[in-house]
Formats: sequence, C-alpha cells, structure tokens
Amino acid sequence: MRGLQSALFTGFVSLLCLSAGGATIAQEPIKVGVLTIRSGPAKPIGDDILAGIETATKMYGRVLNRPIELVVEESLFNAQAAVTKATKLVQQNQVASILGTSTIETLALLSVADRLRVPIVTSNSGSAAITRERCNRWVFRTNAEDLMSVESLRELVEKTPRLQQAKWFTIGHDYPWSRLVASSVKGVQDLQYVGETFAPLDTTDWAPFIARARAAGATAVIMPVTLGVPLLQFIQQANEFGLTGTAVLVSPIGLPDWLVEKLGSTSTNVISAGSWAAWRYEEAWPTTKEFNQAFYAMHGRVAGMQSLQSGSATLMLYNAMTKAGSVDPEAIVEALETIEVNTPVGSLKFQPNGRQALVSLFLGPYEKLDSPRYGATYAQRADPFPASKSLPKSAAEYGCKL
Amino acid sequence: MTTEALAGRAIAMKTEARRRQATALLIVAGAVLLALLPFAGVRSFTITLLTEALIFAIWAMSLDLMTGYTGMLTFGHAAGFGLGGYAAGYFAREVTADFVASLLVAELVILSVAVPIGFVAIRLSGAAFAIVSLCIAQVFFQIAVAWRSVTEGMDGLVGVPLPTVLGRTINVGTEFYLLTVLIAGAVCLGLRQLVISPFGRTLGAIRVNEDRAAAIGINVRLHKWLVFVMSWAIAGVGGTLMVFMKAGTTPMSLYWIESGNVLIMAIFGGLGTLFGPVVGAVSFVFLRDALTTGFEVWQLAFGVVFVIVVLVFPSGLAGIVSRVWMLLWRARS
Amino acid sequence: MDWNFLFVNILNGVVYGAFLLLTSLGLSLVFGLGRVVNFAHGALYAMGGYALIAVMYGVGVGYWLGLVVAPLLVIPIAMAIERATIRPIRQRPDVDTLLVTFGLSSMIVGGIEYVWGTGTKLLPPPAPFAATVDVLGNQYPLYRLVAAIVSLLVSAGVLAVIQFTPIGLRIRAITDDPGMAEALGVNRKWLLTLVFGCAAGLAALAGALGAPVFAIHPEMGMNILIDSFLVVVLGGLGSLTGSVIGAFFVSLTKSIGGGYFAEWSTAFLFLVVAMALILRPTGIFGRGRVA
Amino acid sequence: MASPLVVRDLSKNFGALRAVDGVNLEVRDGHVHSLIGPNGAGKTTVFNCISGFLRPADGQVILNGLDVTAWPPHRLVAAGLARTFQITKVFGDLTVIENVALAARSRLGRNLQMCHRAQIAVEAQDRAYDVLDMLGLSAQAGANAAHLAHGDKRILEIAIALALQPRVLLMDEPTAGMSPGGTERIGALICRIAQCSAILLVEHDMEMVLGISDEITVMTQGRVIATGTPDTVSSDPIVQDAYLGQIDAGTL
Repeated sequence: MRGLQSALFTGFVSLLCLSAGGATIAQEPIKVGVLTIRSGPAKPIGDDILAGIETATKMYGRVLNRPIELVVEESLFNAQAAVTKATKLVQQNQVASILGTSTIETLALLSVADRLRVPIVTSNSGSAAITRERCNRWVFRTNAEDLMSVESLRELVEKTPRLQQAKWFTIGHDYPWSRLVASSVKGVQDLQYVGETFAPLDTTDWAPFIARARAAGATAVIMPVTLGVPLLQFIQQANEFGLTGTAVLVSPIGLPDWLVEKLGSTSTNVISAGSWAAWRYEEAWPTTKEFNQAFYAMHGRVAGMQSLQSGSATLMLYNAMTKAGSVDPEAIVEALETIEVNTPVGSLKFQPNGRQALVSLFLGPYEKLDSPRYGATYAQRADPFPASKSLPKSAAEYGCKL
Repeated sequence: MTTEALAGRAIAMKTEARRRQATALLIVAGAVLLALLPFAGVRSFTITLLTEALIFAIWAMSLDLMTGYTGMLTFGHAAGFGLGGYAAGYFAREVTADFVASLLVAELVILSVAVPIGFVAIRLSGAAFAIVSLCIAQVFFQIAVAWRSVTEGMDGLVGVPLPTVLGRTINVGTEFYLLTVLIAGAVCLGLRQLVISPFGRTLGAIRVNEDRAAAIGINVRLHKWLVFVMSWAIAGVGGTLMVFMKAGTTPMSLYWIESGNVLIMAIFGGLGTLFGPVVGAVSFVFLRDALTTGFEVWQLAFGVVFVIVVLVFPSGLAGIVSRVWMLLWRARS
Repeated sequence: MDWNFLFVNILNGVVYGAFLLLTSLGLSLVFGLGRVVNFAHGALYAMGGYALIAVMYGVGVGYWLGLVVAPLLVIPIAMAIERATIRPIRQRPDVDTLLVTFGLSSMIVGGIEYVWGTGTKLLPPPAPFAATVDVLGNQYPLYRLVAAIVSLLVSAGVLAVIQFTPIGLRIRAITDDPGMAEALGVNRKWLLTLVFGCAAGLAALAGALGAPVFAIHPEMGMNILIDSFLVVVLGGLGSLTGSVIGAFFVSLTKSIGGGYFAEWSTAFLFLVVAMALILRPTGIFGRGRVA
Repeated sequence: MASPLVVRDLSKNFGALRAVDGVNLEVRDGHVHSLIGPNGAGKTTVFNCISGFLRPADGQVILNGLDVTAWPPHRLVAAGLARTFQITKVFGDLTVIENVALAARSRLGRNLQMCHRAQIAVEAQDRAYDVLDMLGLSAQAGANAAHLAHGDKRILEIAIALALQPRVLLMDEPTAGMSPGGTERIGALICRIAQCSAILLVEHDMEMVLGISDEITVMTQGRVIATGTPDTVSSDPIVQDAYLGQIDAGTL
C-alpha cells in the first residue's frame, strides 16, 4: 500500500505544480530514486525509510521551483539485485540521486558508484568501511557508523557503574560489523569480557547461543544482530530463557521504533549503545518535533529511527540541490560537501574531505511513556552524544582518501 | 536387405545431418541478432537486463548438461557460479583485470575443487545427489562468509575493476554486452556440439537407465564425473562475467536460494533442450524485474504466473517453441 | 569438559527435533505416497502460524483451542490446492510436481504478505507456561518443553495410525509398491489428496506450536523446510522410521554444533549430512529406492 | 580350447541369507547353457555377480581365461561379455535404431568422443542395422522404443546386447511374459546367436530349455544340484523330485 500512497502523493504534488502556472520545462519534476527493501521480513525497515523520505519531501516542498518525484525500487535486500535496480534508476528513470539504501546495498553500490555517477546518500548503513577505507566521492552517509557507536558505548559504560562491573558477552550474527563491535567492546579499558559467539545468518533458534552466554556467566550481552526479525527473535528468546533477568541486553545501534512497540515492556531490558536517531529528541530540538508531527499526519504512526534518519538524508539532498541551483550530479556533490542543514537528528554537515555526516548518537534507556505520543507507548530517552566525541577530527585520519 | 531400404536409411541420415547444421546456424543467427540489438535503438537498461539474462543463461545451460541431459538433479549449482565469481573477482582486483587471465584462474580454481568433490559426489544419484550438492554449496557459502581475509565475509568482495581484453578496457554497457553475447553464443554452440556427439548420446543413455548404460559398456561413473566437472566449469564462466558486471560479489551468490533460482530457470524453460534454459533465464530476469518494481506482493504474482505456466505448458517454455520449430522443419523437408 | 553445557545443548536439540519431526513426517508421507517433493511444505508451516493468529485475534479463541483449529483450517485448503494443481500433472515427470510446489510456495508466502503484511508477529507463550523451570540446575523455558511433548505425542499418534489402521496399511502398501496397490483397488488419487492435506495439517500444527518461540513472519517456513529435506533424505525417502531418526540426528547436530562451533554450525550440519549420505546413499532406512 | 566362461565356487550373501552358495559353471563355445531352478534359487543373483552388478562374496569368474571377478560392468563388456535383463530395460525415449546404435558405438569405444563425426555415426548405424536385420526388427528401426509391442521389446533387448558382439551372452528370461509364438521366435533366435557366441540362459519355459540347451545347470536355494545334458538332467531323480516335478505340474 505504501507504493500506492507515494504514487498518490507524487500525483498530488504534480497536480499542484500543474495548476500553479503553465507547465513549462521548469515544472517538469525532479526524479529522486529510493532504493530500499520493499518485501520480505525486513520490509518494516524499508517502510520506515520510505516514509521518512516521503515526509521530508512533503515538508521541503518544491526544489528549484520544481516538484519532486520519488521513484521507488525494490532492492530485494540483495547486493547484486540492488546493483541492477540502481542501474535501472539511473539508466531508465534518470534520477538525480539515490536515497534509502542499507549496508548491503550501499556496499554493493560503492563498487559501481563511479559508473552510476549520481550522488548516493545513505541513512541506514552501519559498516564503518563505507566512509572510511572504502569511501567514494559519490556516496554520503548521514547515520553514525559502527565505530562511532562503539565510542558512545564506551562513554555509556563509563557513565553506568552497572555496566562497568558487568561480565560482557557478545551474541551476534556472523557479519564483519558484528565482529568489529565485539572486538571494540573487548578493547574497552578495564572491562570484563567473558566471551563471544557468532550465529549463522539464517539462525532462527537462538537457544544454543543463549546457552553459551549463560555458561560464560554473562551479565551484559551486546547483540550485533541484524535489525528486524532476527533481533526480534533473539530478544524474545533471550526473554523466554530468562536471560533478560540475569543480564542487560545492549543494542549497538539502537532499536527501530516499530520493534520497540512489538517488544513492549521487554524493550525496557534493552540499553542502546547509541541510536542513529530518537524521536524524543523533539523535546530539545524543534526540527525533530516539526518532522514528527508531519510524519504522524502523513503516516499515522511515530517517526522511527530509520524514518528520522532517511528524512534527514533527504533534507540534506534537497538543500544541496537548492544550493547547487541545478540537478547536475557534480554540482550536487559539491553542494553536499559544504552545506549545513537543520534536520530531525540535529544540525548536520558532512566531515570536510570525508563522506560521514557529523551526526550525534542518542543514548538513553528505553522506557514506558507516561502518556502515549504519536501512538507510541515505549520509546528511548534521547541524550545526544556529539560526533566530536565519536569521530576522529579529520577524514584522512581514518583512511578516507577521495 | 533391399536397395530402397538402404536408400531410405541414407536419406534419413542426410536429413538428420541437415537438421544439425540448421540448428547450429540458428544459434549463430540468434547470437548475431542479439549482438545487433544495442545498435537497433534498444533502451540501455534493456541491454543491462539482457546481459544479466545471458549470464544466467550460461549458468542455466551448464545445469541443463548435468540435470537435463545426464539426469543428475542438483540443488547446489550456485557453487560453481559463485566460486568462479570469487576467484575471478579476487584475481582481477589483486593482480590484473585481464578478462581471459581472470577466467583461466577461475577455471583452475573450479577444476581443483570440482574434480575431487565430483569424484565423491557422483557416486550418489537421485535425491541423495541433490541433497549432497546442496550441502556442498552451503559449505562453500559458509567458507565465503568465514574466510574474511580473502572474501571480506558478508560485506562481500567489492571494487572489482572493469575487465580488459587485449589491454582494452571493456565498459559495462554495450561493450560488455557484446562480450557476453559472444561467450554465451560460444557456450551454447559448444554444448550443442557436445550433446549431439557420441558422448552426449551416452549421457542420454545414463539418464534413462544407469544399469542398462553400464550393461552396454558405458563407464557410468566416469561420464558423470566428467559432466559434473564440465558443468561447474561452464557455470564458472557465468560467474566470472557476473562478478565483472556487478564489480563484486557476496556470499549470497553461493546461497541455496541462488541454486534454486537457476534450477527453476532451467526447468521452467525446459530441461534437456539447451534452448529452454536460455528462454527460462531471460524470462526469469525480465519477469522478476517487472514484478519487483512498484509491486510489493511480487512473490504472489511470480508464484501465480509460475504455477500457470507449469500447469499449462509441460516441458517448459521451450516445449512450445521447439514444437513450433519442429513443425516448421517438417514443413520444409 | 562441561557436561552441563553439553546437556543443555542436547536438550535444545531434542526440543527442536520435536518440531522438525512434525514437519518431516508430512514431507516423508507425501513423498512416499505420491513421489511429490513438496517445496510448499514450508509455506504451509507458515500458514499454520498465521491461521493461529487469525483465529486468536480474529475470532478471539484461546491459544490451545486455536492450536487445534488452525491445522483444521489449513487441511482443507491444502487438499484443495493438491486437487487443483498437483493431481492434474501426476502423470508428468516428478520435476513438474517439484516445480508446481515451488510456485505454490511463492504464491502462499506472497498471499500471506498480501493479507497480513510482511511484518513479524510476536505471540507470547500461553499464560501458565510463560515461565521458566529448573531443569537440572538450568533455567529452561517451560513452554518449549510443553510444545516439544505435544509434538512428540502427535507424531507418535501419526506413526500409530500409519502402523495399525486400515488407511495406514493402504498408505504403506502404496509407498512400498504403487503398481501393486493400484491392483488392490486402492484409490491412490484421493488417498494422496487426503494425505497431502494431513501432512499440511502437521506442518501447520508445527508452525502454530512454534509461533511463541520462533515468532511469525511470512518466510518463517524456509529454514525448517531445508532442515526437513535433510531429514527426509537422510532418513531414507518415504521411510517414517528414518524420518524419526533423521529429525533428531539433524536437530542434535544443529544445536550441539551451534553450542560448540557457533558460526560453523550449519556448515558442520551440511558436512555431516553429506558424509552420512555418501556412506549410505539410500539414507539410514532407505530401501534402495532413491527417486 | 578353454571355455569362454568359467565360474568357480561363486557365493553371495544378502545379510544373513546366503543367496548363492559355491556355484560352479562352465559355458562352452557355441553352447547354449541353461540355468534353471525355482524362484529364489539365486539364478539372477548369479547373473548379477557374473556381469559385475553385484560383488561376489567369494569365488571366481573367468572370462576367456582372464580372471574378471568383480570387474565393473563396462570393463566386462569390453572383455566380451554382454547381458540382457529380466525386466525390459530398453532406452524408452530413443528410437529402436538409436538404442542399438548406442551399444554399437560403445563397442567401437566411442563413448567419450565429444565431437560429432558423420562417418562414425554411419559406422555405428550400419552395425546396428545389421543386428536389426538379423533379428528381423529393421521394420521398426525408426519407432520409439517405448511404443514397441512387448515381444519386440524383448527382441530389442537382445539386439542391444548383440550389438556389443559378445563372446559370452547372458540372457535373463528372454521369454518372460511372451506368447507361445513369441517364445518359439526367441528360441530360434537363441540357436542362431549360439553360432557366434556362447550363451548362458536363465529360463522358466522347460519345453524351450530342454529343446535348445546343450547343457543345463539346476539350482535350488543357491546351490547347484545337477549339471548335464538335457536328457541326463531331466532323468536325474534328485532333479525330478526337487524341482522338475513342480515345474511339470506348473507348465504342462
């Protein structure tokens, strides 16, 4: 249905601009590609990403006095399919830019970015490599990468005695980023690290891995597990086995808010080591409130982590287009490098000579709200952790050469 | 034994021979036709899809040799394809992007693996072979995930450069498409020659009845072993092309879902025809692209189309086409 | 050596094996009877999960009643599917039925996504069993134990039916020798439809039973489908005794592998199965008739 | 000269069951040697052991003076031994001529040849046609093997074996399920074939066996109880009560 909505919406927008003044070449819509997950168990994540982009598009209105037309493509959550679909967006739909990709798609597009020659702004890719050793001039990232999350985790541990005394254990998927998180936790000064186990990617029964954590006597479990179904299954089963009673679960990159709702009270057993976004940031930052309200008006639910992030990426892009004064890819890239924009995750700009946005992470426990807001009953309290504390001063330091 | 009887046999063999040449010509003509498409104003993305489809076609044909002609049902055919991709991709990135060199390396790697594995695997037949092939592919998948120093784990092998042929860089697009057409055509023609050769006929005998084949002096295991290795090697050609086209690969290229896809392409198009897998691959690629664009329950639609085709057209899509072709042939002679 | 850790892993294996047994029995029966390699079995498993939440939240019945109703809903649907898609092509080569069931799987999963959306549905274990119990000093979720016992009892029931009832006799007769059974005047067509339905019912029951443990989403059936295939082939196609042995062989290998080899556990499972088949090509209880 | 096929102390167990127990056989040149016995006597097992489909537990198979015990079937064929099957196993989806040509090509050692050459095809085809002519099956040369009448299928079965130009031919119940007319036809064929290759025949039709055999070996429960010319065997009292009695009652 989301597809239908966006179709209606774009139709509505184009109607508007037709009515406003005669249809000149200037009225012809700017096409923006959205390459994200549209089917399968991970779809809720894609839904949030798309919804965020739609909301930001509506909030921003016309760009260069032209309407925006979103072209949505299914990435099938598969690298090779994503490359084909990105090629389709560029070759067939002539989009000015691509939004909405997650780690798997972004990593795949990195290799072909120089062929595609359009700016790609991702808001949902954890893998540090994307903006570090593998950074590419076409590929920007607004969400914080895994090593930044690790820094905030450090801070969190130092601030929380309970976590300092804890016996740490890692239960993760067999992804490189999971191992990165694990090794970084292991590296934290005077932290008691009692072991780690990495599950095969198609794991549905987490019992053996929970047993490992049990045997190691873990009291704090960091869980670099794929967001979505697997994480949901893991947390539910950890709860089932009573692991949540004996150990605190730490999510390295926060929980999507739809997942928090599903978990309900269980989510209060989870600590985020630094979320990519948190809608309760609105208590401190008006742009977030503005976005949340627009989002709720449009989609009738709370703006989730992925939505806030993708919304921010979208706003960055549109502002860059406006500044560039054209949709020429090169011009947009140059603009992206210099602009600073107020977004739902704070005031954003990309690190000089780098592609990583200087974005805050959001610490704080998941808790029940005194009164439901935007239909949400559980949410994370948002204490921003600035990029200045989590990211090296210059891009060159961490090996990004453009 | 009457003279007219002899004459009849001679004629029969002549028409047989004529048909062979006709089919060979048909393949060449088809390849030429495909090669002309980019210059006939076909949209560039259609060319992209066709390139992908032809690569899959090579893969599906290799499966047809094993499953369609020799009757070895495999659920793990992603192994050869993915392995070739990794080998060629890694070599191209680390050493030289020369296409021929990368292809050779990929084939060497595949042979060094397929020869011993095949030697064991071909002792099984039927469902046991199918499951064991699945297991083998899944083990390769796990190795690709775990051998991070080379494969970079689930992040996948990225940054594979554009291929060069005779020092000239082949841009993905029309140039790469032409290269693919050339190779796919060669593979198709080669396989065609193989299956009409005595060797090919022997495979048919093995497919129909292994005991009988053995009883007429066919070394069944040797034949199945050769087929296993050849099939992987040809799949590796496809894998090599794919890794260059996508500039990278991930362990998912070895996952059982991929094995399922190629099996489906081949059977859907029509096993034991060589032509069928090509049709199957093309329709699979275009169908999937059409259904996954702005259509969120594409799985449902895919399933419906699929079931209908299977129910209405036995022996796959190629069944229809080849029947028409035979009719035309009869009409001519 | 930590014996308790081993024990926990074995316990996990037995629990998962119980689920696996339910799905494998159906797969094995359908193959034995009709030489149908049913790729849609996993989708039917998922259908069970969704049927359960449909009756629980739609009609508002309790969990245990839902557990009974859900499979009963799936059985007729499955029988209709068999009648409409598989029976018409029984005369064709086996690959055709394999293809159709593959398409069906995609259809059913897509259908589920269409009706219920792709989101994951969490189902809490029924109230009295939500707690954990102490098993030799290990906190273990009570519901898992209960679910395992239920599925073991049902499996035993199925085996008893096959072994001791007239219908079971017919099923065995056809499984052993189709031609012979035709001669005995057994209506193979309808028997297959019936058995296909019941097999789907078993899968659905497994899906419903597993819902509070593995959660419900459209593709929940895929992994268990692969495992069930391993079980059926390893046990020997069409042999129910084989399926029983196979189910626990696979589940134990998987859970113990998971406990000790973590990320290598699935690879370990596949290696072991491959070895077993190479040593015993017709499966543990296969009667040499590998289709 | 030495007999083309000699079997010494052949034994084979299936689990506890001793299906074949110390069987001795000698098939002489130009002879039709019949192996008879009630069902389950182990005749087919002997066949499978000789033709390499089963590995004997014990004993020797000597082909043309060569010890070929437990050789794989394809090597035995190359060494000049061919067999037919009790259940017809022709290649269903091929034409009759292709069925035979396959065998001929195999005999020419062309199985592994990977490119098509007209002149070999011709060679194989001609050989195949010769066989078909000899067996009077050339009329159906172009027909699909699966669509043949049962009788013709049995003949084709023999044709495939003959195309291998065997020194020794093992025939497993060539007349199974055939009309009396067909049986005679086969009988006549066997006599013709015997002129070029020695034949070991398993057969139930006593009339025919007694008619065409030069030598008969009788088996029961995996053991040989008698060997000799038709008359000696049929007059042998042990054979009489152990076996022939039942058969007479059954067939005549």
